[in-house]
Amino acid sequence: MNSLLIPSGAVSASTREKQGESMKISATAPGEQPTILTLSKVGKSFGPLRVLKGIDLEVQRSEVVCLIGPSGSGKSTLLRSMAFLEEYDEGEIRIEGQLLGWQNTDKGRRRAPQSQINQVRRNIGMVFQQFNLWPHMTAIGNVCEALRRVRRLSADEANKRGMAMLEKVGLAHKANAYPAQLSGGQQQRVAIARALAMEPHIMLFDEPTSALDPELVGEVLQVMKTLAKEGMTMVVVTHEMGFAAQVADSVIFLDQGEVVARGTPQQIFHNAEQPRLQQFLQNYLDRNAFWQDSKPPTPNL
Amino acid sequence: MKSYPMQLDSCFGTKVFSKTLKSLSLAVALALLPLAAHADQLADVKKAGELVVGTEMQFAPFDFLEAGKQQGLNAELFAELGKELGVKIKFLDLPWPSVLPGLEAKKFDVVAGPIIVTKARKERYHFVSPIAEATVALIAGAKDDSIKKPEDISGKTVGAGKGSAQLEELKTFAATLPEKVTIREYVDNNQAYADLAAKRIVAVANSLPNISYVAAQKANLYKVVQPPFGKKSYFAYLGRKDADADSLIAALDTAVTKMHDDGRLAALQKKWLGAEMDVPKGDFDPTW
Amino acid sequence: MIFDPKIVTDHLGDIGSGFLVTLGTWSSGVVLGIALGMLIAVAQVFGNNFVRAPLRVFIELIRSTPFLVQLFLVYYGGPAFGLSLDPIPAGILGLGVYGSVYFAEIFRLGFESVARGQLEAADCLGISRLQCIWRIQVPQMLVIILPALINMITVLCKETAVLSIITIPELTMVLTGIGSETFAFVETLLMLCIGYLILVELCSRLGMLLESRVGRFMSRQPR
Amino acid sequence: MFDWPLLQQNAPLLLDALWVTLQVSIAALAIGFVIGIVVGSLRLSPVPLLRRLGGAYIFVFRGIPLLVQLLFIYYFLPRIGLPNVSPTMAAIIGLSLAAGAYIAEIMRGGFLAIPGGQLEAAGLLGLSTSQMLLRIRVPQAVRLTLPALVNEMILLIKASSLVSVVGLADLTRTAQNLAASDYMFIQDYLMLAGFYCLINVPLAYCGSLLERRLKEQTA
Repeated sequence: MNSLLIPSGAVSASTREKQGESMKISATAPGEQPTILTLSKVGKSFGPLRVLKGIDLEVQRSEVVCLIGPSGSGKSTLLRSMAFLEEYDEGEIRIEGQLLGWQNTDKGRRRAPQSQINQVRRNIGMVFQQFNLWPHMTAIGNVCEALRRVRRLSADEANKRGMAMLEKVGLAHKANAYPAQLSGGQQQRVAIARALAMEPHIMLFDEPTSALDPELVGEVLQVMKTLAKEGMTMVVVTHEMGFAAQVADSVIFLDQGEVVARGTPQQIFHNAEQPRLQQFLQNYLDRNAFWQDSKPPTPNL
Repeated sequence: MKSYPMQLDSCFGTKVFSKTLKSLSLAVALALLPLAAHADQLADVKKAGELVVGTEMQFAPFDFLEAGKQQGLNAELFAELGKELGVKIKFLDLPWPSVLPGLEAKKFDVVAGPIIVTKARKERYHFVSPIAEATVALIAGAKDDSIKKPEDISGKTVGAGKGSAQLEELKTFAATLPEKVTIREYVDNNQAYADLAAKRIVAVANSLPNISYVAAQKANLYKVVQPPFGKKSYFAYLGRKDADADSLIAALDTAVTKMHDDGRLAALQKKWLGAEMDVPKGDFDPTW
Repeated sequence: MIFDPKIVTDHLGDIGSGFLVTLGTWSSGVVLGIALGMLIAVAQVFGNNFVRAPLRVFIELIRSTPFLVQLFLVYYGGPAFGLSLDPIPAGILGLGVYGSVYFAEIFRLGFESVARGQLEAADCLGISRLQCIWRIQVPQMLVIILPALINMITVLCKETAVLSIITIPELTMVLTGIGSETFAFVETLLMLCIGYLILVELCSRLGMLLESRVGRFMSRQPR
Repeated sequence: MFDWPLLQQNAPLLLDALWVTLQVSIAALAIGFVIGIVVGSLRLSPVPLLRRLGGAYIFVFRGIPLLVQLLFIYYFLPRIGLPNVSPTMAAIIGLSLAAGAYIAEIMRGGFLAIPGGQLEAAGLLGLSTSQMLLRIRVPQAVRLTLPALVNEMILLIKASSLVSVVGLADLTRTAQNLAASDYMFIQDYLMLAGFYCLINVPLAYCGSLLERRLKEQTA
């Protein structure tokens, strides 16, 4: 539990920014748009309930954005909309300029053909709260499946790349294990490897550590941190405020389907102005404060 | 699904299997024990005031339903027999393959049917005097000109009732023909007639009274192929062949002979079978 | 009356061929039923309402009427509608169609039992619907539905006894035939019991073997 | 090809026969349910011998075709000195014994779906085994398995089409008899199918309704 609390300015996002600065610049190839993901006025209703109320958001290449907020705030729905797992019904989501999920016709807009959705989605990798590994395939089988069936790589090639991805998340030695034989943390790392294998330009994480036992959270966050350092563009829905504080370039606080606050971790966690955000952070602190009288343990990240 | 899985029974191992076999063979062993009780069946029937008759209601013109009521020769003939014996008659309708086992299991006193008297059957059951001729003939499609005499079925497909004497007769006849006859066995004759109408088979073998009735009812569909190919044979009612049954069969025999003599039998034959029939009185030797 | 083994030995050829006919119609009916059932289930789970509604009606009609009645209508009623089949093809068709609606229900529940998230993951990776059904859903649901599947297959085994009404010389037909020919009702009935128990037992054994094979990934122990 | 006057004449006869079919099916379901609970709990008993016993019961009554079971009960049990029962009784006994085997498997699934903690709690409160079975396990298992039991009823009604071999004039036998005398095979069999649907389609609808409700409650 090394990253639970919000450190008072110790390891800040700015430190990391400096570390990653050179990589980020190199990651943006000349001529590419710096903005990779654009949301404008995105809205979504489930029946009478309006869960997203016109969200605007831009994510730059190599940026790490964390979405925080109380449960039911719409943060997961927003993230799932970015992969078109939810059909948002207002506004637009564009990935590298391409409209996601819909096409505009004379008679208004209608769902784009699946091939077109897949075309836009190629650039997205998604990691789920429940891992969603396919239990009847081994770790390497999970990673290679889409490489073989979608990218049409040969068995050898797929295997080679799959092993490299497992290596990256530190699980090359578990390549032939079935999901049931892996811990939750290991399963989530395989799921990350599976998404990475398709070389996405942007990775979406939907509460990737919420389903894990506390002692397994660290290994997954570690992998995500490494990814961030390497310049991967990431949007993360999380309850791990420590992770958000250390890794995020910007933090967005959602409540009741609206963006209530956005800013650097410093601005959000230390200079919160909005009462709703203050309340949220206070609740979080109360829940996690086991050091009431003594000094908080020092994070060693 | 999850809450009520149709589980595979993992415990059905060989042990249970062999145990089951053991208990089954025990049941068989018990079944083989001779039944001790000796009684006089006629006295029993008279005491009960009721003669229970097993039959099949799909055997026109002997037994069939019309508007839900039993009709045919059997109903009227047994009504007379009941008068002679001074008992009421109760009919029990069963699919034909169940009728003889039912008689052996004492589910009823006699079998109506009637069924053809054969040597093998005479050894097993106690027959009452015959009541009609049963010589086997063919029924074919009314418009089928390729079947004009029995021998025309050579090389074709023909049907008959499963487990019937008529089927045996057909098999014997088919063996004498130059080309192989394919024989389909039907659980009841009516399905054979249906298949004949559907032209899957070219003819059905059954006793003359039965097919004459069918052809008369549905002249646009069926015709009787003359002459009958079978040897002369007779229909009769039957009972169990054990000591206690003797008295009942003897009483029925007397009653049938009486009806024979006073012309009641002939009248019934004329009414239901179209013509009077010359049948042997009392015991006789079947041709096969 | 005595259990006469001669009844069995005298008719060994007939009994054997009856056994084989039962086995043959049964297995063909099962294969046809599973194939049809899979098609129906896929159409039900993934199709639109124009496909689903008539399928629903078909399933209800087949499930609501005895196999005996269906078989009779197909075989004896078929020629009136221009469908004149020989007994064995008609029997296999009838058995397959009857089984298919039950198999379809089993498959439908199987499809529903695979967690939605796994399909979302496949969707995000660009795996097509057909690939998803074949590579991800079918192998997993097989494990879950196997007991129900085996159960239904054994039910079909017993339904083959009804095929005698369309003159197929299967085990029940042969043995009851021998019974009425020789009056050896006890022997033939016992043979029937044993014959079907052997077939059903064979089927459950095969099922257990399969279960231990396809279900390996569910185990927590590494191989 | 349809003969309406004949249809009007036959319909009331089939309706009467439907009643016979329903009577034996309902009686068999009730008796089979009791057998099912007993055998189903035997299958889950901690005593290996009892488990075996339950297993053997299911093996025999599920493995042998109903037709053969009915013949056995009607024709051979009397030979070994067991009472010579009427056709109706033979049909009910045969159907119940077979239904019992299927319901036992359904109930076993239902029993297994009840969380073990509940029984531990009941045990700590001092409930006896039989009290636990009747007051806690059966009511919950029935609720969980109600859709499957409705389904079993449909199967039973269909299976009862075989009871004519013991001399009972059920729906199927009556239709066959009618067809044998009026030669309108297709019409009579279509009517027969229609009468089965009359009962079974609403039953199936109830079943799926119950299934949906159960899914909502447990979800």
